[in-house]
Amino acid sequence: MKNLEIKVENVTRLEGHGSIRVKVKDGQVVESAFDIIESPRFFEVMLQGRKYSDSAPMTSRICGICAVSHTTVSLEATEDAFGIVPTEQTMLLRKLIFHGEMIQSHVLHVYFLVAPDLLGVGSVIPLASTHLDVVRMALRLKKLGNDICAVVGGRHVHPISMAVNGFTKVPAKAELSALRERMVAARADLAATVELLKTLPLPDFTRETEYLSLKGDKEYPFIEGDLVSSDGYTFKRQDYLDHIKETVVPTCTAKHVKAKRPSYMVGALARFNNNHELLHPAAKAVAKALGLTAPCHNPFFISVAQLVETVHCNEDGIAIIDQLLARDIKMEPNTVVTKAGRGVGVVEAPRGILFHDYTYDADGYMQKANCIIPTGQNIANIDHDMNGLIPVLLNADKGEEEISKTLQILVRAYDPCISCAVHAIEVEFVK
Amino acid sequence: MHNNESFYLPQVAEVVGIKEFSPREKFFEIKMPEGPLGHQPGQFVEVSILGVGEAPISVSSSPTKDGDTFEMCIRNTGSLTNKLHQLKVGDKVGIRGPYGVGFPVHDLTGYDLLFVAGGLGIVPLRSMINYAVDRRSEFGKITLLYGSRTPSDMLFAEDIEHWKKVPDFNFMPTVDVADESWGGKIGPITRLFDDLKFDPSKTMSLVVGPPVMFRYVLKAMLAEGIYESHIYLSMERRMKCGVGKCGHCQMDYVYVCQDGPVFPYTRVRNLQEAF
Amino acid sequence: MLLKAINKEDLAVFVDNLIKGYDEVVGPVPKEFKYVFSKIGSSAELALDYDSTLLPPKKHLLPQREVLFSFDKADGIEIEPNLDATKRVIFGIHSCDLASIWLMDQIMAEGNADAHYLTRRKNTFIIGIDCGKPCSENSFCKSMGTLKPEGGYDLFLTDLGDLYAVEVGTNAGEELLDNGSFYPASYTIKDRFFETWRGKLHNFPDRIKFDTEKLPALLTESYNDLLWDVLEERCFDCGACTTVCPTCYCFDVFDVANLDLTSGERARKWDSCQVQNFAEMAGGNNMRGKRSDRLRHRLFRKGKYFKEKYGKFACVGCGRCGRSCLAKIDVMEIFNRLK
Amino acid sequence: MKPKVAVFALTSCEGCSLQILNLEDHLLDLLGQVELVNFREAMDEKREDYDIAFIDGCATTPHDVEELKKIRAQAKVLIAMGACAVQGGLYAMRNFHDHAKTVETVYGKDMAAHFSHSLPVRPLSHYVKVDHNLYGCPMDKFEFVEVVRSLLLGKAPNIPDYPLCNECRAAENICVFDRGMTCFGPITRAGCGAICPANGKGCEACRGLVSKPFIDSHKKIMKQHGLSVEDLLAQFREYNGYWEETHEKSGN
Ligand SMILES: Cc1cc2nc3c(=O)[nH]c(=O)nc-3n(C[C@H](O)[C@H](O)[C@H](O)COP(=O)(O)OP(=O)(O)OC[C@H]3O[C@@H](n4cnc5c(N)ncnc54)[C@H](O)[C@@H]3O)c2cc1C
Ligand code: SF4
Ligand code: SF4
Ligand code: SF4
Repeated sequence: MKNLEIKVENVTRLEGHGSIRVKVKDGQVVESAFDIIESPRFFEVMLQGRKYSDSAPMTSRICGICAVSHTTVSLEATEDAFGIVPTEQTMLLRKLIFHGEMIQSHVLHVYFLVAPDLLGVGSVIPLASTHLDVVRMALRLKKLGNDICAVVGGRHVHPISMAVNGFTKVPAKAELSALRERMVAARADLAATVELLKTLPLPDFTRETEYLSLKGDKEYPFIEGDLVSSDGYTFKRQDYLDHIKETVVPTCTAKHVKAKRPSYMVGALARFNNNHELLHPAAKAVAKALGLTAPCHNPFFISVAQLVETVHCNEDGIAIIDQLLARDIKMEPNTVVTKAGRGVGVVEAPRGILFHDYTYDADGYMQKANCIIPTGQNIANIDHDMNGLIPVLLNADKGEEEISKTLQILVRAYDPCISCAVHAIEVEFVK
Repeated sequence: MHNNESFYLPQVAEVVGIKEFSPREKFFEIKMPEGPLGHQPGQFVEVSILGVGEAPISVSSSPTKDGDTFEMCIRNTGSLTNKLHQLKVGDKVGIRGPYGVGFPVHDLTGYDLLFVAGGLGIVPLRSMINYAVDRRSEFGKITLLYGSRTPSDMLFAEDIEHWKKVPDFNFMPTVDVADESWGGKIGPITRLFDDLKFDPSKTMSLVVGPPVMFRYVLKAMLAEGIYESHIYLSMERRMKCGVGKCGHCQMDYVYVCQDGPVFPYTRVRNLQEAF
Repeated sequence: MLLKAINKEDLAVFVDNLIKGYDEVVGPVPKEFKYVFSKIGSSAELALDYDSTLLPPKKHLLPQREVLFSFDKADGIEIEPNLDATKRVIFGIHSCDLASIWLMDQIMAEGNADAHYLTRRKNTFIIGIDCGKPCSENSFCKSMGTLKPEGGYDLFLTDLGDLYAVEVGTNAGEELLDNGSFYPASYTIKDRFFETWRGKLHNFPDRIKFDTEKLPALLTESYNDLLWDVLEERCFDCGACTTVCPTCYCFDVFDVANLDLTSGERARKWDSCQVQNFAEMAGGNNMRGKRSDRLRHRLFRKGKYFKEKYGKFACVGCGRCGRSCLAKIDVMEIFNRLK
Repeated sequence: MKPKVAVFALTSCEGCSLQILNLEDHLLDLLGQVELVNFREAMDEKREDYDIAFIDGCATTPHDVEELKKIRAQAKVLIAMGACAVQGGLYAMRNFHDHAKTVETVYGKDMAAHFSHSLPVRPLSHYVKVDHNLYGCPMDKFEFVEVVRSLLLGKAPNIPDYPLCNECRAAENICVFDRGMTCFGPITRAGCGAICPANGKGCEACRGLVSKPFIDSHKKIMKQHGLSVEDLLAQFREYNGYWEETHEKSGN
């Protein structure tokens, strides 16, 4: 097959609206792109002039799927601007709720969005009749993730009690103990998930790229630390603009992001590649059992890395609860003294690094805001992966339908969170 | 009641007959599981469809009626009444009651009866009209003033034909808006007073209608010389429990569900929330 | 009057024995800087020196939401009443709230007795405790005649420093005594008990500025007063006042079907005469369509209707409504304005 | 026959759609009663023969409006999910900024032309008839179940129309005014279980206002608690900018 044109509008089972465009002429890929066609939402403008206490609740509404990530990173940015260092209790609670979101998001992705692909069905719904136990298990795990968020933050979609310099409500010990019991029980479900994933065939395709993530010191990093690239360099959070660049592409309402190379990958696989040694032993064992070894260059293994992280988050969550139970959980004063200046927050959202960069005036009103979202960073990498994958598929004499399907599976593997990606503030336009 | 402890538990009754009076009003004949309902004219029941809800509905038949069923006429105004309209013969409904104070049949005995019905007000009045008709000898002459919006809104056509044949029963209808078929009076129900002859000392009046009607009808009746103490009304208020607990139907200090729905006029005339 | 005593250090054992011996013990516990009635797992959780609780103990007799019965239509019609016969002790109720429970008992037992309330009530043991001093600026229990409890409790504790004097109000109360080291009150204790109560009456100011026996008449006169229209300018129709009131009990009844659509439950939930559509009927008729009508209705229930029917006010002077109303509409203040 | 249900997302964070997936305990029962035929976030199938359409998000581009009208033409019942769909929500905030400048700030001068097709933010009811509203940001998932259940039974859903304070007091929360904070509870529609006050935060009126809110009295109270008119307006606009545009043309 020499000529081919593929256009998939509104790729399904994505969080948001995205489309695929591919053009092959005389056996050569002349165009391959993943576009985001969500209506732009102009968050950065809406934030202007708002009080610091609105930043987190507002940016949480960038995306309902990673609401905890946006909230956390927003708080970090504001605290950085005001020179606030949160207490140990606050950090523990933030890590715990973050694990909750990670579990809920990864489980949603692996079971609802990826598993149907691998089992050759169009959604999780038919699985309810063929694999009822699996669906029940998925719902149980997802609910656990949600409930962790609810206990710590009030609810998952748009957490309530997370505030600048602390929490407006702290969980009761009894609630944490009850969660702990469920997390211990979840080990069985997770083990069963590992067995399930072993049986599912993952496409075999590798393309080496740059992997960017937070850099762990003693812990597998989600909300702390500097940044690290698989290309061997590290940089401070505040200096991110020196290393990555946002660009605008006319067909796509999400901005694309680049570092040194034309594209890089963020997310579970990038984190795994860069920090796998810091994983909980149970998570390492899962990686081994599923044939995931660092460095892994197969983007279809993102789901495996997600499951590995889910196990890690569950185990580390249990450890955090034990730490919290061993101390007095009390309401701490969350005093805030505003000052003029810029602050940067960086966290690892389920889909990868998330930056919020704010400038406040002396009274704590927002002057300028910029948010860089994981999916924006991954788009270029998805394009390049498609570019690499299409010839492989063409060589294997795959038909148009199958190519289209495989490309969709590829896009879904990245779990692009499109709601997040469309937002954006001030842009540096690269010619 | 089976699970006698809680009065909230409905009995499961059966719909044994349905007539469609108009697109908005339907007539239902209901059979209780154990014998007759045992009500007084003017009382009401709480009708429910499990899962949908419950509503107070007047019992429209007289306890003197043959057989052990009772009758209701229901206007489709909302969720539950809409569902009730979809019922078929043989379907089940929940019934609690009868509740409330009905018409004081003993105090009415021996008097001429003047019924004044506005719109749906005919529904509760019918229980008393039929009672008086069935025990014709115990009452003096009977007059029914019945006002509806249009001729086709008139309910109980069969009954009306029957009542017209009852000795000493004077049926006087009026409508707000007439059509070609209409040969009778046009205008508000108070118009009918012009042709009315009665002896105030021997007449008991029973008035039921929408809230607006009460105001002007009562005024006109008193102007005609009807004794205050000889007027009875049946009132309708929002209700949830039907037995004086939930607080919804309380007008000033009076509970419509317990102290009414039928009230002597003298009891409510000074309640501002009554009119 | 049967008067017993218990040393303070023995009270914890008594409470813990109750926790062991009954299904549920409820008492005042701190919630940050306020207090709530809540099920306790140990006597240590109790805060017996509490001022007032956010909600009165009525929530344990008439819960915020209560299933009346559940049904299943899958196979014929099955209806299963929900009557809660938990053996429950409510510990530490102040005299105002005791008076409200007395009133609720009358209302729920009258006419068609409410089996759901009464089943719960019959299985509930009530241990009152004296409050010593006015619990807040807004309380006016003394004026409403509820400062000194007149029954309504099984046991009632009065703090005498090193010990509690314990009034035994019922046979059930007497049975409760087996759970702790109670001893007969000596003459000295009795003297101290009466002395304490005489002193207590002095601690409480008369916050209603006239003899409350006149209240029903004053309200009657005020029916068409401008006062109600003035309040209309502030009230939100929120019903916070009725929600926190120990003598308010109005409720809504509704059905909740399960997703199989054949089973479900009929439930009730607190409602409020202050919300706009409380009395609204099909067609939009509403006998209390105006805010001022609704406010007046509430105040008349509190100060007139019940007094005339049961001889007691349906306001026990606890002050909760005044504290909870953001528009600062305060029953005490309104009563005082009637004069 | 099971009614066919579709779930659509216009401009939104898709948190409301996610709330459906977050109904872990009810999801399988729900699927037993309805046939899901179109839900991009969860399935491949995209059928156009739905009876009931749930939509989250608001219409902010001509494309959104077109899509919305198409959905209305097909659906027998159309339900707005969440603050964006019901009352314009958070995004309506941008109506208070100059639009051309907004696009320029976000996408840069040179590229702005590609992205200038956005319309002022309007709730769904501005363009089409909406049969039921699911309030909140995000919507309350149990209210979603209530609406589905009521539709299946053919009755009106039980959704409160009284202020949040009622529910908040019943939940025994400490009133946030007693914490020295402020709250929109007195004018906001109840139904969320007063989840924000329960978590130590004032209500932000994400469920929109009751149908007859007493704004003046509330404004007075907010001012008494030290809130400036600007801050009050800013807070109000967080979810109710559209209400302000349509009700209080005069500003404060
Ligand atoms: C003593 C009494 C006797 C009645 N007798 C009859 C009768 O014989 N025939 C008849 O058709 N109707 C009668 N009604 C009115 C009937 O109860 C209401 O029309 C019915 O409750 C509406 O219920 P729904 O679920 O269909 O409407 P909903 O969907 O609940 O509500 C529709 C409208 O009705 C109002 N409403 C809700 N509950 C009541 C209520 N209990 N009373 C009045 N309005 C209410 C609502 O505010 C709303 O505006 C009587 C009412 C009372 C109090
Ligand atoms: S009086 Fe106060 S508490 Fe009661 S409804 Fe009015 S505003 Fe709410
Ligand atoms: S009306 Fe107010 S003061 Fe009186 S009992 Fe009720 S809440 Fe307490
Ligand atoms: S916290 Fe808000 S909702 Fe709750 S009572 Fe106070 S003002 Fe009302």
